[in-house]
Amino acid sequence: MATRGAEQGRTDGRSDDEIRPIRLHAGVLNNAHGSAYIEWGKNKIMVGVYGPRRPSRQELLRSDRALVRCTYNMAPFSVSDRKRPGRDRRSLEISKVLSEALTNAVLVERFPRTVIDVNVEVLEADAGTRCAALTAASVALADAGLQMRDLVSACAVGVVDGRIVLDPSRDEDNFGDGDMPVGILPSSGEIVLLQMDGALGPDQFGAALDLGVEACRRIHALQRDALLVRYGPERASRIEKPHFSGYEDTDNIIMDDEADPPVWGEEAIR
Amino acid sequence: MATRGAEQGRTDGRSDDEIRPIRLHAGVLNNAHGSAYIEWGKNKIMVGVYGPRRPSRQELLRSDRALVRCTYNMAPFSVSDRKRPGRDRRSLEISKVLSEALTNAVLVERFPRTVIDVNVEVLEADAGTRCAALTAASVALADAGLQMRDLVSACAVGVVDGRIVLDPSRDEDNFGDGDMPVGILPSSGEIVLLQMDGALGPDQFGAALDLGVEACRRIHALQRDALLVRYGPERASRIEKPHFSGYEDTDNIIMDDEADPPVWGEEAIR
Amino acid sequence: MATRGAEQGRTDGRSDDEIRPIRLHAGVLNNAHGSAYIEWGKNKIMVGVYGPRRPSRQELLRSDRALVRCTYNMAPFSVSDRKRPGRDRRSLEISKVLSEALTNAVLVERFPRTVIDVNVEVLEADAGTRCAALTAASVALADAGLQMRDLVSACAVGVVDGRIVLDPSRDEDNFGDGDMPVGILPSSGEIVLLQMDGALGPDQFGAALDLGVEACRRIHALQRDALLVRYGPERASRIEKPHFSGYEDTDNIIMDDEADPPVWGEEAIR
Amino acid sequence: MSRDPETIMRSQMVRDLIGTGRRRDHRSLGQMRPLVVETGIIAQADGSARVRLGGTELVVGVKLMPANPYPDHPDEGVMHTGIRLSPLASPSFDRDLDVEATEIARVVDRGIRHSGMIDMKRLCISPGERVWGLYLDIHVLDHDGNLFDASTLGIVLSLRGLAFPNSRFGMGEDSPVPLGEMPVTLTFAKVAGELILDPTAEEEGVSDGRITMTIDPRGWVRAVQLGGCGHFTPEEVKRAHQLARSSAEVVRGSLR
Amino acid sequence: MSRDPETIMRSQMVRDLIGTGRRRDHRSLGQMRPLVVETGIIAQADGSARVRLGGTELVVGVKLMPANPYPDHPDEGVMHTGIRLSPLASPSFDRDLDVEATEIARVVDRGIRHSGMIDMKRLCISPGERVWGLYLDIHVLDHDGNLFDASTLGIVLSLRGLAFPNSRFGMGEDSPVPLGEMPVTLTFAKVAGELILDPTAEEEGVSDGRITMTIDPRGWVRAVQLGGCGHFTPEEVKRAHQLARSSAEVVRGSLR
Amino acid sequence: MSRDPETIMRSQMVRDLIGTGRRRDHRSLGQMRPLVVETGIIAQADGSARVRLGGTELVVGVKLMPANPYPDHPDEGVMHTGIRLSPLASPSFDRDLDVEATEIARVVDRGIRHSGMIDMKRLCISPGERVWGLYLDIHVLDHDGNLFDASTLGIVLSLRGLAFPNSRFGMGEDSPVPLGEMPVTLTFAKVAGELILDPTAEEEGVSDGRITMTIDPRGWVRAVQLGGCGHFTPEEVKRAHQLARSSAEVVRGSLR
Repeated sequence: MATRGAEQGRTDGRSDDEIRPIRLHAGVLNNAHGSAYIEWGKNKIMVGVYGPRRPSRQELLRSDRALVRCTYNMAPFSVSDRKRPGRDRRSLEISKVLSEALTNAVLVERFPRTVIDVNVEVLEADAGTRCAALTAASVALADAGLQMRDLVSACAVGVVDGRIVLDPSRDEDNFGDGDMPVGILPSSGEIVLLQMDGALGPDQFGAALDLGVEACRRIHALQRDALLVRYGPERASRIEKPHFSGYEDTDNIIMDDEADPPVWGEEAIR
Repeated sequence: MATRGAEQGRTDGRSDDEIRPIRLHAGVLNNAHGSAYIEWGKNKIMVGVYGPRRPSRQELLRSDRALVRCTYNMAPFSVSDRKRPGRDRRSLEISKVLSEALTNAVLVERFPRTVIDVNVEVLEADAGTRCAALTAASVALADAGLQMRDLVSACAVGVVDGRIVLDPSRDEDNFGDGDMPVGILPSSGEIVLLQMDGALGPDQFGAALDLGVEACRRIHALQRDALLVRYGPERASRIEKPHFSGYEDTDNIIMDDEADPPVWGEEAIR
Repeated sequence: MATRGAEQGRTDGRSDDEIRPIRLHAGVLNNAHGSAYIEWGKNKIMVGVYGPRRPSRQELLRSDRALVRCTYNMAPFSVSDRKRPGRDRRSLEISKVLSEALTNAVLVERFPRTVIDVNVEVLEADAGTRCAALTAASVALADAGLQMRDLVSACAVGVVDGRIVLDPSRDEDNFGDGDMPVGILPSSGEIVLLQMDGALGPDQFGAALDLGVEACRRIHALQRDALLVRYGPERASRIEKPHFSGYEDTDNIIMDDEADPPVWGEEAIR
Repeated sequence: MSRDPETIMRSQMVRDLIGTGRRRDHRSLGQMRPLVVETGIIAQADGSARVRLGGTELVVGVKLMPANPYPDHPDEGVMHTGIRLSPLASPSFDRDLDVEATEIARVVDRGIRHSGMIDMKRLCISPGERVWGLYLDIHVLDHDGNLFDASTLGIVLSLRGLAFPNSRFGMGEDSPVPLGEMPVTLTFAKVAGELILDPTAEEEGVSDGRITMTIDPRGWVRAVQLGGCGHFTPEEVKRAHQLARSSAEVVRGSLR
Repeated sequence: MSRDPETIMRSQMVRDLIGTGRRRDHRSLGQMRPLVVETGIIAQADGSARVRLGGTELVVGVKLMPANPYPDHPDEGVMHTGIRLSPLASPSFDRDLDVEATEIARVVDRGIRHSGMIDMKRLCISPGERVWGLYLDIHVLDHDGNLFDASTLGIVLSLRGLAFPNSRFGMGEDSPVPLGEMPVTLTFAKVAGELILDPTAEEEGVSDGRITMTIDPRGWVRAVQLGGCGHFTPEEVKRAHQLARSSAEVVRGSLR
Repeated sequence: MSRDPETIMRSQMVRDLIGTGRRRDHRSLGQMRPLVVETGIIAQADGSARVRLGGTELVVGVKLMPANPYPDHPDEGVMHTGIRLSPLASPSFDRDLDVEATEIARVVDRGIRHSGMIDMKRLCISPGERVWGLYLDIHVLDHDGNLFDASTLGIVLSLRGLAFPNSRFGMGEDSPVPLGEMPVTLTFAKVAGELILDPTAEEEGVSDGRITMTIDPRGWVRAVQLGGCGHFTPEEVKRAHQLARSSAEVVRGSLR
């Protein structure tokens, strides 16, 4: 893949096939059976998995497999204008395509008559949330100890000024000519998430697809690393709560438990 | 019944006891267990019946009979100003009175603990939709092969400039002095749908009722014809999809399967 | 408790520790298993109790006790601007705290796997509705014959111009500095309803609490009286329907059954 | 929704009794239950009434507030009729009642609206810009049948003496709302082939249908609604019409 | 959601047949079903069409009404695509279908929107103040698979000859809405390793995924959606793309 | 909602331990859990904070946007507090939580509102026409009890350094929002007759009630809420008040 790079003007100086910085952590929540936190560019997304378990509404169940039920939700403060809480048509659709993509990754036939809930909370959105969510969600499923066929790795491809670029930023997404999120099962190379809108020329489509698939393989390496940190030879002995990145240069951690925890109220009360 | 007719000014030139043109077809949908399509004036209404069947919400069931559950719905484009999708108070009430009227026609005690769904979709509305819907619905129930006590035949009576007229049009309904939909079981002559608003003088009420009942008998003949076309000696061997009437003189059928069906993509693909 | 009284300006001339006039009647509805009607100042509130009974949604049930489910609802005409019908956040919260307070009063462990519905209808609101509702609700529960640990008696304390006053009126509530509803189990003196917003100085809090608890004991006497009227030696032999107070001096009862009931339509019809 | 033997037996008894011209509460078939009415009970409403019709009890509150007119009726006020079938009013109200409530509110609304008791054009403040919104809210407290008739009565009595609350909205002094004559709603149930006036909840439960008519002072029919899976011969409908007219006269006379 | 033996056997039969290049309705794998189209059927809509694609039948109605622009696009019209999966269209529509309906409406909407068939700036009446709202409503009457392709066809045909209804809103004479070339949507199901065009409901039920592509007249891809727990190799996706391009040409030619 | 023997035994153990003055996490009864706070984490919010209080974790985001004032308070800004009990935060959040969420949001809102930390009149842009809307949204990520205290902390820390985003709305330069002193919320559970500060979810589960107090810097009580089917003697309430006052001072000191 030839890269044309910053001189031709990606707004954030990346080369055309460069992915934004990604931080990915597995096992970050106490209560969820499995969890992952991802920062991808300025996206900040938390995923928590519960299941397999019995839902309250029995009619949802499948006798031959588990139902993977993903709920994608954006925090009201995650976007420029405050988003009204509650589900909307966009999050309904994203929830559906994420549920379907993840169903391919889990050995759902091992857990008939159950539901596996994958809760995605977008705390900050900066283009590419569905790919970031899918990437984190399959790590969270693995963290939950579910038997899986594979992970799902995802990355979007965009069209900006007629050029195919990887992982478009918010500006590129808003003013670009197209956006194509791609998600694959890395071991088989099969595509399980594919959406697109905009305009892709007859010759561009295949090239864009190939670029997306290749990027997914890079994402897969990050997922493996995150799971290795948690489950590898030097595995984390407990839930790690990674710090969130602040958006200014100053240190955003104003009180930490690395320091001696202040024992508030102790003497005052006893 | 004396008719005073067009010279006294029904807007569409009908005589006072004249019903608008009606087309009624039974068995017009593939999936529904029974179906009917009616064009009554400019009303275009499709009815599909499913049942008897078990609903998902068991608490609705009656141990001694089937529940006839009619859902009356108007398409957003069926009226002059776009109607917001979803149920409103008017359609709730119409659904209720249609359900009750049809319960009289079906041998509901033969199907305890089941539900019979009668779905009414108004594609275009032009006054008198509930009578048209009820007329088509009982044909759809018969088309579903349900054991029935009788059909339900319906027609509205209106008051315009103090005169009692049959089957008021949209203009007559909007600017008239009253509207009284009447629905009967034709064999017993019993009334199972009766609503009215406006103003009917003490002497007019009985006359209007008699006119409505008489009109219902005319409607009944059309229902019988529609069922004969479908189930009579020369019965239609398969679902017939009647053409919809266009609203302009030009032919509105721009592609038909009477012609050789174009086999698209065939050679291109294989 | 020192009272400073009207010369210091309660808008309705009460002394600081004076409660508004209260009328409380038990057994006022025919259908409800237990009921009470309270007029407290201009508040007019009806409470009806059903249960213990099985709800349609089984998942709500507790295996070890009854669920006390209070529903607080305001009539659209109960407040100055018409209130849109339906539940809102305020009524949800009040329903919750009333449910919790009443759970303490009923011997809920005697009725496992059931629900006790306490329906509160505020017909006119004039500050202090939750205390009035709670006071009436425990009388309605007793009227339903439910085994109870105790009643719940409630009264609010307010802060007006820095003074602690009992049972603030609507004006005092709107323009005052604080409002603290208090509800107790009179026999044990334990507090089961306590909310507060506004500003209470470090020394005022305890004094306000004491005043509230003392007022609750006065309310308790009224509750006992209401139950005695209904169940005492001269017990009412049937449901009594007390008249509602009108808001003008004129007699608001325009037709009464004390008089010979007019037998309408009788001769006209038969 | 299954029916135990006791319920079935009692239903049969009610039907048999009516077949002989009698009712469990000793009324004759065409007799209404005792009525108690109180008005002016809600200070924050512009009009209010409490109606007790036998064991049925409801409160009506009326509010007037400035509102926007409908584009197709720029010079007319807007009117909304709502009803709350409060769960305290009946053990059977422990479920979704949207459909039942909607039917009652709409039938009562049509009777009031078409009777001409209120001239909607008199509710216009400034054509195309501002009109009065008239909100009629019915609150059912005890349900023992025939909510239609009690609701219309409650609304009509709440409207009596209604004034435009101009002062509350900084629009000058309050002024009376001109009212036409009152409509009366009469409901009959068909039981054992008989028409019975003002049915109780028990009678409604065993009936073969219900017919409701709203009659104006000139004896004109203003609204009709057949319900409850009812089937009536044309003669029965006409008879109900005659009975409704004469009963309406009596009710109207009693309340004057 | 449990599956009886008969259903399982029939599913296997459908799969086996397709594995040998045949389909139960005797189509070849790349063949669309017969199409019947009627337009101008709803007088009160500004555009309308009825599409029958084999056993799938739907009606589309289009309305134009003045609306407020979005603050971030003050000089563009607004467009809304809705779909009703009417319960009469399938026994499986007896439940909450929000998610399914939303996906179809959004995918179809994206294809129309990005194809440039409608220049949203031409729907502007007065920048920042008033624009045309274009409402595309799909009403499904019989569901036998592939609602995506039938919906796009229905919308495109409803838009043909669309005029701004200026006269209805007192804004002068009606004038034609300028339209670009029509997009075509093509859906493939993957069954037994084969891509089949225009799947029936039965074929969708046994498929290992679905891929939908909207193609503009220049052959550009305007929208893609993979669904139905689908898994496709990149080669399969590219093959679908090629098949979609050529099929779109044929469809476009047939309808001209 | 049935309880298995193990749960019952564990509940008894927690209670017994507290009866002897100890807690399962080795805290003393009046000790809060370790606190970790990060701020400025959401670039698109005007203020934000992440609070971890032991095993409880939440994020707060604050937005300022122009809004319409309420008619009865034309010269005051509007404030809305919302909370999402995300299903990822607890296995028990797999159901309708409207009531729980509403109570927390309203109690926290009252504490902030009545503490005077924000002078709503300073949020007025143009009296009667335009004011600032202040949206406080709490997003719970891990639930291990005491959401009240963590929520107030998260809001207060998000508000620190808040500026009117005038530039974003074309209203000149950004300017700081004047803030009063911060309130602190303290929650006690009653277990085995003891008041314990900052209860965990497990402790809340075995408690005989909960009392929450918001205290301002002068030591004044600004909001109180008793909950969880609680029953407290007046002496217990007063003792909670004293403990809350002294604990609030310590918390306030730690965060300065």
